[in-house]
Amino acid sequence: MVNTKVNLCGLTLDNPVIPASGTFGYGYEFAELYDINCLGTFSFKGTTKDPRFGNPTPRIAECPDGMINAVGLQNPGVERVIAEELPKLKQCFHKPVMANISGFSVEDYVYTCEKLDKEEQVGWLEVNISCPNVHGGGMAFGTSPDAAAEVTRAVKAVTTKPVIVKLSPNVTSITDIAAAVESAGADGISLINTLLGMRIDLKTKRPVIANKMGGFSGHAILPVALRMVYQVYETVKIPIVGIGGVSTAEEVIEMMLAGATAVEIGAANLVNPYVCRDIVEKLPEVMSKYRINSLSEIIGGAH
Amino acid sequence: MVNTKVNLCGLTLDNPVIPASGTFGYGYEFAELYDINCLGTFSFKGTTKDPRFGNPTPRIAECPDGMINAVGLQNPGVERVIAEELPKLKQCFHKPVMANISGFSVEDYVYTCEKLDKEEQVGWLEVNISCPNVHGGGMAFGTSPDAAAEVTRAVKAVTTKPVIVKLSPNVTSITDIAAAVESAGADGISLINTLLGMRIDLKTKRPVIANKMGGFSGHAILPVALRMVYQVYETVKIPIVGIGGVSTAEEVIEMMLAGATAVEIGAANLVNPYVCRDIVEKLPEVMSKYRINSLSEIIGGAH
Amino acid sequence: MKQGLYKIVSNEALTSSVYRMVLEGDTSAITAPGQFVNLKLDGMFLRRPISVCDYSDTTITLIYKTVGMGTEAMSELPVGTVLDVLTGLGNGYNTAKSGDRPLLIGGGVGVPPMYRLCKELIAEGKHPRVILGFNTPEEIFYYEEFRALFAEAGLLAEGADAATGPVHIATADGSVGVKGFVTDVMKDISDYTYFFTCGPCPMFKAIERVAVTSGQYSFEERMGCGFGACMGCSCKTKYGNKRICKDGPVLEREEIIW
Amino acid sequence: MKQGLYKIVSNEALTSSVYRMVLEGDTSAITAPGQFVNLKLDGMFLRRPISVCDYSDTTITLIYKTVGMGTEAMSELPVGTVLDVLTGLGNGYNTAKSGDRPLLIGGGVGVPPMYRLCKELIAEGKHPRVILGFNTPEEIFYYEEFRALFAEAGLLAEGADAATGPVHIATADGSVGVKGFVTDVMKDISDYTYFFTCGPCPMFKAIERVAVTSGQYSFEERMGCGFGACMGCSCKTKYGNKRICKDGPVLEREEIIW
Repeated sequence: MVNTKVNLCGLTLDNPVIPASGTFGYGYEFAELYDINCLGTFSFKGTTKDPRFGNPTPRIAECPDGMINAVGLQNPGVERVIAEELPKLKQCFHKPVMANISGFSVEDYVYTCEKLDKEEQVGWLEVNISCPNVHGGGMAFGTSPDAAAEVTRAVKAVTTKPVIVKLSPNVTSITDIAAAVESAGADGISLINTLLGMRIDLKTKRPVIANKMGGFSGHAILPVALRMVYQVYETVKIPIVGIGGVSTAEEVIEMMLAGATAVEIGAANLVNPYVCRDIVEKLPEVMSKYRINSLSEIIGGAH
Repeated sequence: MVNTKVNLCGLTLDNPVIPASGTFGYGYEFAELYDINCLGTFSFKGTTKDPRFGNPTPRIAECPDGMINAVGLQNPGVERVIAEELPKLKQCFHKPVMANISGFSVEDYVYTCEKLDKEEQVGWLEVNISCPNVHGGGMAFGTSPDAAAEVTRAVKAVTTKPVIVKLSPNVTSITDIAAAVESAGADGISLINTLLGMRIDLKTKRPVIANKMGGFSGHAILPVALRMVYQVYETVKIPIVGIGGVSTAEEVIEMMLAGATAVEIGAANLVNPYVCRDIVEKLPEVMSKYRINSLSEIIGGAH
Repeated sequence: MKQGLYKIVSNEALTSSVYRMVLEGDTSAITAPGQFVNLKLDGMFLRRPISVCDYSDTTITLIYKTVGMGTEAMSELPVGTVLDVLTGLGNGYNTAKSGDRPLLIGGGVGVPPMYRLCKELIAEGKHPRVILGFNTPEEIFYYEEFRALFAEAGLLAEGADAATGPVHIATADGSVGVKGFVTDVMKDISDYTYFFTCGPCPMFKAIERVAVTSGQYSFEERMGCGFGACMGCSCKTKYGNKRICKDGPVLEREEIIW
Repeated sequence: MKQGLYKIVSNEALTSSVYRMVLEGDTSAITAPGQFVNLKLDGMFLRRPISVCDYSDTTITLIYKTVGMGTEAMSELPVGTVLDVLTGLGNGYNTAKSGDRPLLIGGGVGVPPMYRLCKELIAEGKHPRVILGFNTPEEIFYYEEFRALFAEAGLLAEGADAATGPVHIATADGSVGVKGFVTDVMKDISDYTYFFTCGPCPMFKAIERVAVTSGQYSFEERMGCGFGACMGCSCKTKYGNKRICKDGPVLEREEIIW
């Protein structure tokens, strides 16, 4: 009998499989398809202080083995998330959930994190300093070690739950950013957010995406994600949540060997809505094939 | 009758299709397969001052819609390239060729560029400041605007042919680097070199590549390349050679709409050795489909 | 919504760029006309959403136009190919509001969902009329199939043609049916009780200017997932933000912000 | 080298993890035993290099072991599938140096190229002997096929078996043929004039310790292109840097740096 449990910042996950923010809503659409309590946890749709419609459409573009999105943090704002979405979430998911937070200023992050920190079901705060799809914020915090540290410190000062900082891959040195957020008190790091990408329509001769550029995700970005998780694992001592291009149980294990304690699945949910359930079910078989008894023992095993 | 000619730094190319350095040797292996004079030009294997064997094997890993290589600039050194390889190249290719140069110090670049600049068949010097596979040099020059400018200035001081600086995508701001090399006198910019990537073997639980990480290329990286070409086009006035994930005539046009004057084809040559010939043959048909009379008129058309 | 495997039992050209594909498999998730399916195709990352033209207990009929990489690949799939398909996506048309004499307006590749809708309205004992708009006579498809729906119900008068209806055609050059756009036909029909439409955005805007009743529009947008997860296809409405894939693709005239 | 389309005419398991695929198509680019082909498979970026076991004017026989994503996908391809294949890759074995009594040593998945080599050496009037090494009896394949080559040439003595040769087998547990490794058979054969081998690296190193003649080794390496363009599979030799895919896969004993 293999053991799929892992410990993420003090909370035990039944398995390391976590649908990524923005690809799983607040869980209830997927709960119509399968019992989402089979998941380790999930990270719900990115929440901001104020309601946001997001960017104009088209927001989506096809890519080789991937996709670009430029949703732009559409969400009803933290008050309505707490009042309307979390009660619905609680109906279908009975484990601690990961709250994903974005902002446009340090004060935004502080405001939203402080509110969500008080919600009983929230197990972790995933602080997204890496959204490439909003102007005047988001990714800007994730591309400067100082700004990343400042957000981390400010959020830590007003919260009690573990804070996981989600990093942007669009940087020269991912390890500088990782070291900065660790020093500032982060309890964990999740990476990678999307790569900044673009497609152009040959018929209109204009960018496919209304916002011109967007976040490139999907199977294609797996090698970049693995590399960055591997590098960050050698730099920090706090746990890492690996994200980027994972769509199979084998790739979950590959990400853990690179250094991830848990693994988020993003774009793959949009193509196969059952993919996370399928991975959870497949993990024991793949573990046996590669002679792995306990997933927690292979974290960083490739180093 | 459509017109596929473009002007790259003062030299006319019959078409914008250029096999990228490191995927086409010195041309003669491919000349056994088809008449390589159908190409706009090609960029020959990266040349260094001294001979190099490169990295230990395995040097290659499969990725979703792409590959990782960590060859590490294997080449016989500039003296033997000039004495042995260029005479063979001249037998099968009768147009100006692009010389690709790497180095580990500014002096290295200067030495090698000065030698190759004197070779009659060399039409352009493509100065690679972005190789991710060698320690103590290579990419380091491509991740700092000052270092990139310094190499550019030094090379320009000793050469007469157009200098095209090849940039790394593994940076926070590609436009800062591009602006720096333009200010330092570069005649053109080529981008992107490979993304730094990694794969891990589940059987051995170790990195697939002996050098651990390597350069990630292939179809998968197209959206990142398009985005960076688009950004750099808005920043500089010198011509851009677009590189990254291109494998069809449609994608050549997409890259040109993003801002490229010419387009290099890299990893696709390794999968389909005839791909560049196929693209050259297909271009007129695809141009007609999208109502393009002259390729030179669509450069940057998506802006 | 259900995910399942579906076998292509036919896949044939109706015009030079419009194809009809019939899939065999479970159709129990389909609950309304105007819904769509989302097909996984080899070599493409995102699924491709295609509106349902008609369905039976065991088959789904899709009519699609080759407009890009995905639909071009679809058109080349041989009979027997098995596809991974999500079915029963979107809200579809609500026929309860139609009244006795609804108008169905399909433009080009917006024609297919009108077929199932027309079939259901006739089955409900209503008296729909149909306007099909095409750019050129070469692009016309499914005119006879629509007429057959009426004929089977005894609703097709002798001598009825594309000008007199109940299946009207508008072509830009007037070579078939009424010369002009679907709205040129609409203007001559005064007694419709409601309308349903699917087609390109300029047609919608023209309809909006001349329509005299309430109605339902079916919208297209580039989608990520097709089932409400990614917020890729959101739009603002008077009733709040909606996802075209999940809360649409059909919106009511009253809520739409043009 | 030639690029072409090849149809799978058979694809069957020889053991639980070793398969034989026969491709139909142009074989004119193949010039020597020990060369390989490079197959493009759906869903994989890089081609997969597979050594040629045998070929005729119109068919190529490949024997491969399922060791990863590519070979696993290959094993599931149905007959009739058409593959894009580069043929005639690599230098192959040079039989000119073999002398009259060459020794052919194949270990596991290194056995297949020995088959064509054996056939050609017999056709050249030479008297080869073959040693096939396997871990377990369940892994044995092509023993009878090798014996048939000798029998057709009248070179198989009555009562010849896996211990007496000319087709020897070594198994680790001794349940078939000689107990031990290929080198345990080699030690009992003193009069060979040359050797050719293909197999895993530990076997090569063992052969290197006991071999008493010159010989040729065929190497494996992860390849990018398979035709000499990318320098992905370079190795150092006493004669300079070589590309396993183009200057190899066969290297001579004298040049190898262990």
